[in-house]
Amino acid sequence: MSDVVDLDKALLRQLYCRMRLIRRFEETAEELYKRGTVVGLLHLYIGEEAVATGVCLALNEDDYITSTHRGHGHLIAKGGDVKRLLAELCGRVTGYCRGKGGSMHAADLRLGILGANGIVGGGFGIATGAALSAKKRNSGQVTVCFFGDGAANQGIFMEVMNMAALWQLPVVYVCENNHFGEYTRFDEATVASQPIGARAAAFGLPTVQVDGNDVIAVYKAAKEAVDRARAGGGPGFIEARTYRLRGHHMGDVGFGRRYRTKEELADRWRQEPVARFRAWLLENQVFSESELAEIEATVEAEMQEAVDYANGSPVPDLTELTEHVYA
Amino acid sequence: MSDVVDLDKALLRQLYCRMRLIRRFEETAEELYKRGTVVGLLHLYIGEEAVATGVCLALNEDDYITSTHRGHGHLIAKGGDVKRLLAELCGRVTGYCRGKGGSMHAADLRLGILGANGIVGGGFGIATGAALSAKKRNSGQVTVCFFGDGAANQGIFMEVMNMAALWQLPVVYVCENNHFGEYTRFDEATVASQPIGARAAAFGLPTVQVDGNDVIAVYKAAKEAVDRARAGGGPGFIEARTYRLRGHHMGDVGFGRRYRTKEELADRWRQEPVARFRAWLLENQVFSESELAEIEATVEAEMQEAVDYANGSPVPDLTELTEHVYA
Amino acid sequence: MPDTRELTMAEAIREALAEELSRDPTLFLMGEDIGRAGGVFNVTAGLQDEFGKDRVMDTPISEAGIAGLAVGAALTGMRPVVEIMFSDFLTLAMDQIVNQAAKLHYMTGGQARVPLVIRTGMGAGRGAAAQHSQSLQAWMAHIPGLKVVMPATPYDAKGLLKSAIRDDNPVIFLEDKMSYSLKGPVPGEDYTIPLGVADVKRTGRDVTLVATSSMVQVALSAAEVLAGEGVSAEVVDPRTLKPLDKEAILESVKKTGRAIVIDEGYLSYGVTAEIAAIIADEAFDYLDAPVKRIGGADVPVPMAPALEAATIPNRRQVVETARGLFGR
Amino acid sequence: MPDTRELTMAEAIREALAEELSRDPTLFLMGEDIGRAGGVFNVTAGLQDEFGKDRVMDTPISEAGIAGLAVGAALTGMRPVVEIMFSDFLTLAMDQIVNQAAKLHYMTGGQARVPLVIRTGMGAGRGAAAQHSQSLQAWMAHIPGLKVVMPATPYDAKGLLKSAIRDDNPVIFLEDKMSYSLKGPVPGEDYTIPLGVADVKRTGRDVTLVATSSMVQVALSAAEVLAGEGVSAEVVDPRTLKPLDKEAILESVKKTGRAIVIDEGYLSYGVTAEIAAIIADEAFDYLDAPVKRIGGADVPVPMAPALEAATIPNRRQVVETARGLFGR
Ligand SMILES: Cc1ncc(C[n+]2csc(CCOP(=O)(O)OP(=O)(O)O)c2C)c(N)n1
Ligand SMILES: Cc1ncc(C[n+]2csc(CCOP(=O)(O)OP(=O)(O)O)c2C)c(N)n1
Ligand SMILES: [Mg+2]
Ligand SMILES: [Mg+2]
Repeated sequence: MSDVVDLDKALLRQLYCRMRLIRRFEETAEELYKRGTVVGLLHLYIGEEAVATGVCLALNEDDYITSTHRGHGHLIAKGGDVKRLLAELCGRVTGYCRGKGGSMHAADLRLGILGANGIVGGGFGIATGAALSAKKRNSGQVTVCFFGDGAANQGIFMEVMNMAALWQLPVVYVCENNHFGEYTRFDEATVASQPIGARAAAFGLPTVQVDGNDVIAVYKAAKEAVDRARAGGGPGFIEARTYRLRGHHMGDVGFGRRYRTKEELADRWRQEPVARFRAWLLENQVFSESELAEIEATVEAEMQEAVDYANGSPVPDLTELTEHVYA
Repeated sequence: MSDVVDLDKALLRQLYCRMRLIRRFEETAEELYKRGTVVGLLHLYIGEEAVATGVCLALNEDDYITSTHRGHGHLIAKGGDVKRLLAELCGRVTGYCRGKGGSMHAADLRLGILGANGIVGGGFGIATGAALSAKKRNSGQVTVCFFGDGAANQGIFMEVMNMAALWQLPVVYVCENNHFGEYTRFDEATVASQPIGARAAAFGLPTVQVDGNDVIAVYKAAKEAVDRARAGGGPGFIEARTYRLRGHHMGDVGFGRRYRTKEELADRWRQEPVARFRAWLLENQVFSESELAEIEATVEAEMQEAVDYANGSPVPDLTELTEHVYA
Repeated sequence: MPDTRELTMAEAIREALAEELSRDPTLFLMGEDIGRAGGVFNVTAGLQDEFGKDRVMDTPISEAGIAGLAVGAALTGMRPVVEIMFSDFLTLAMDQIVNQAAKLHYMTGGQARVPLVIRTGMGAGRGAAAQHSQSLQAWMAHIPGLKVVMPATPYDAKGLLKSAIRDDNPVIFLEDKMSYSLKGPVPGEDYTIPLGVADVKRTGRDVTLVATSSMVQVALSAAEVLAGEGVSAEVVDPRTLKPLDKEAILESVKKTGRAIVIDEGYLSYGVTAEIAAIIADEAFDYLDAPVKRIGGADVPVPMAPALEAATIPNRRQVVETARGLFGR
Repeated sequence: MPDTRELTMAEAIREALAEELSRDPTLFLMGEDIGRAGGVFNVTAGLQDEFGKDRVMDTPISEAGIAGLAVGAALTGMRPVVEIMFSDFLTLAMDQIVNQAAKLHYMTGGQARVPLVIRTGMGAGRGAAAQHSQSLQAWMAHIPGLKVVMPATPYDAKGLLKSAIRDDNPVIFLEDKMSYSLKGPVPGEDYTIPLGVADVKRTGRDVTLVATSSMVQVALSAAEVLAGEGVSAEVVDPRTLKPLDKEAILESVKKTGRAIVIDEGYLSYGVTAEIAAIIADEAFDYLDAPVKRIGGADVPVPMAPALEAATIPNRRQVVETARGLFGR
């Protein structure tokens, strides 16, 4: 990580706070899943926190994001409410989607969070359409489309980049290359002789590759792309290289022992972004140990509140079944 | 066009013969369409003959091609039978598809012509799958996938290039950039700041742009890509720049006056590939005027035979309706 | 001064689009060749000149992407009307339509709204063969969250399209390609026809012909023939498959005691099955004969004209089926 | 020595795949995570180790491309078996399946053959919400040129999959995700079950329960309850929706005079409609009561467990519907 501190302290605090909140949220969800409180499919974002956080803190509150099946981090980083998110994962009516969507469909339309998505690549069209909408309404809003390395192989990715470039839409495509699509390694499914960004460059998009475990680098890359898009400079592309430290989902036993070694995993843990940023904040004397502890205590309290909220919330009534089919 | 003659005479004769046959086929189909003998949707290849011809003559007889809605040229260039093709366009039972497919589905499986296609981009999957099959069977066959500039915006294009590159399949993607997708100009629908080949290069495919009205240039580019693919060098990409001299289809009145000027069209006629190649053959003393006239007479006779064949053929019996739904 | 002219179906649709474009600044159209060229069936002719390129957008050939962008735009304050040139090409956009557009309102617990219309040309009859002639309404009607509209007349087309546009849900609007030139009276003023209300296109006593889209004309002409034979046929046009006005259908069948359901989609597992099954169940005690179904032939649509014609339900089939119900 | 063991549905499918891979060198499997990982439901576990990476291929996440490649490979001498992980993702490959695979034989006048199997996981019950729980068999069965198979038991799964693989047409093979762990006797030797032949899973006199896939178990358990009430229910499993063995269904209904059709797909415009419409028409004179249908709820499948469960047809519904047919 950079050894100059050129971001202001409030921002740095927020970056750490959100990253930490995401980590703790995921750990909590994992715990509650094992107890049967969290239900459905659960894909954890542990190890990738710097990407969502760095990108979302470069956005305005009314900017849009589209998320993925691994979406808790995006929602939290964009300012979403962990209480309602956790309640959703538990299938409670107080959840973001009244318990009807679950983890893969959590959304907060008022915060511009257009939704997680169960379809790999499901966000491409929506994000680009939101950007088209913002441009038509002249609203100054930028949209960020988060997607995985696996999703980069869905054809619609190319279709929307062509349109985004043709119409110079304010959208930034952020590829979270966490080295896996489910149980398949990145380079077994995706041409790796060229960077994924080459696909975007083929449409004239400015592209950048960034260390996705370095929240400051991510933030800066995102800020540049977002500012350019907002200023009318058209779409951008960022590949954030990170690593998925948990299994693909909770059903992936042994944290992926079918497709990676313990050594690889241990090695990657040494580069994990939350501890790394914490160490950097200390080292560069941005915050003292006690200040960090204080932030962490706030996060803990917020998580505890979320757990209580979810636990205390009722499941949806059966009458909910046929509601919201049509608006 | 090149001013050295470095291809053998038999090949040059065949190139001219096929180009001329395609041109005359299309003119004849146009004529018969106006009389109501050719039915259905009719997309003419006039002006683009050099592409199909140059590419297909670089192929072996058992190599595969996939074609498009504008497919007569590909089928003829690959050695297809104009009698059965014309009969098909007329909806006769002696046609390639027993009259059930029409222009957009003409195929000759025995010649490796896997079919025209009514879906823009419909050939991408099939071509790449044929290449996968050839590789699995270790047959040494190469597949060429013809597609238009408009089709380059269908997402599946990118999906198959990723797989072709990943698995090093013997397939060559040939983009016929004829400057239009229906009534929309190339650069209104397709990012033009980068060549289409950049999309292929993003997957590591060797790419080349060639004058699609120069049959020799096309042949050489195709030969190189096909030979490389056959030798195990993986997929290739060629953009052949040409121009559609007729309307999008027969319903496009005034040869496209809604979207281009008379001047543009007249200018493009001056570069049309058949006359151009004829002039080159004369100029370089490959053939004399009388030799060319002789070739042309053969073509004329072949076309006349095709017209008689189609006219003399019956339409399918009503019992055909329910045949061939299942194999 | 209700100024009612004779318009073609294409003109009626264009008029609805133009009026709604004027009325609602959040509305825009997108599709392949719909702008400068005015669409392959001339339905949107002149609209780009009138409303500009931002309101009437030509797109690349990217059906999935187009539908996807429309979903995103609809989620964020716009009201897109997408044209998918031939309904066969819906297959390329199914994920966007079925997994995203149809489900987002529900999956987000009511937060998201997707006010989106997808207009698409359906049906055989133009010698365009198997990939340009399908009628996939059964698919669309199967999916909760979608509404499905099938206008049979210019009047219905204008009024239903306006309702579809003003609806807050994704609506699939299926236009029969052979009906674009069908003429009929259309009021010049603003009017809407609610989605979910069937229309009795001809009243009768002896047999109910439930017919969709262009099949309404087939049913009407069969009814004419049957009238000459002393059989009084009632023609009921559901107008929308979803919501389906089953009360109107049942009311008619309870009166006549006999029913034939006609739709151009493939017969098997098609639209006629749903309607026939509902009638056979809910009007069970009123039926004097089994409910009959006439659908498109269960074959990929062939190109050769005589074969193609044989795939489309026609008057003769309807008349003969009706005769069969009376044991003739 | 007919060595019949108890296998799970997943094991039976795996055994069919392994045996066919050994038998036919042109056969290969492709799909996302089916190789090293053995598939998300472990169905293909061990097959890549046994047959190698060329025969059992892991693919990128590109459903349209995968299906497209399979069509091309099938056209040129290979016999691909594709896995589309969840049937909801078929939506991404619809053009390839419906416009290409299903129609090529017909469109080319019989020249092209597409011997292709698409295996896909269907059904709700795993809390995976609206985009991972659909049962789109009605769509597939609507398309001429496709065959559609829905095994209900391990025995059927093995025999039907072998027939599907050996068939020269594209076959959609729908595997209920909740049934993968269902156990049943499966012979170790080679056997096939022809496509298009229904199976009477329980004989009875009073009412016919036509049930598909996992609904067969629901019907069987309802039949048990009904037996206790003195109602003898016959359970008919069509096993394939296309071809559909309507004779077997009609034969049963003509005997019992009453029918209930049960399928997990959305009720409206679903599979139950076709089967009910056929019965209501062709067994009209034998029916003592209207044909009833029980389908999946017409809503996107919700995540919350109690709501999700309420979308799936269950024993109680079947029993109550049957009671209703006897006026109880
Ligand atoms: C269209 C589609 N295909 C397949 C899946 C199954 N699936 C869920 S997540 C996943 C891997 C996605 O990989 P990537 O895009 O890299 O995201 P990551 O899980 O690594 O965050 C797959 C194949 C799906 N949900 N949607
Ligand atoms: C999936 C699909 N979308 C739209 C169409 C309608 N259509 C037929 S040809 C065509 C233009 C194709 O352009 P291009 O690929 O450049 O081929 P060209 O006609 O120029 O040879 C379009 C849009 C179609 N047939 N299929
Ligand atoms: Mg990944
Ligand atoms: Mg073109």
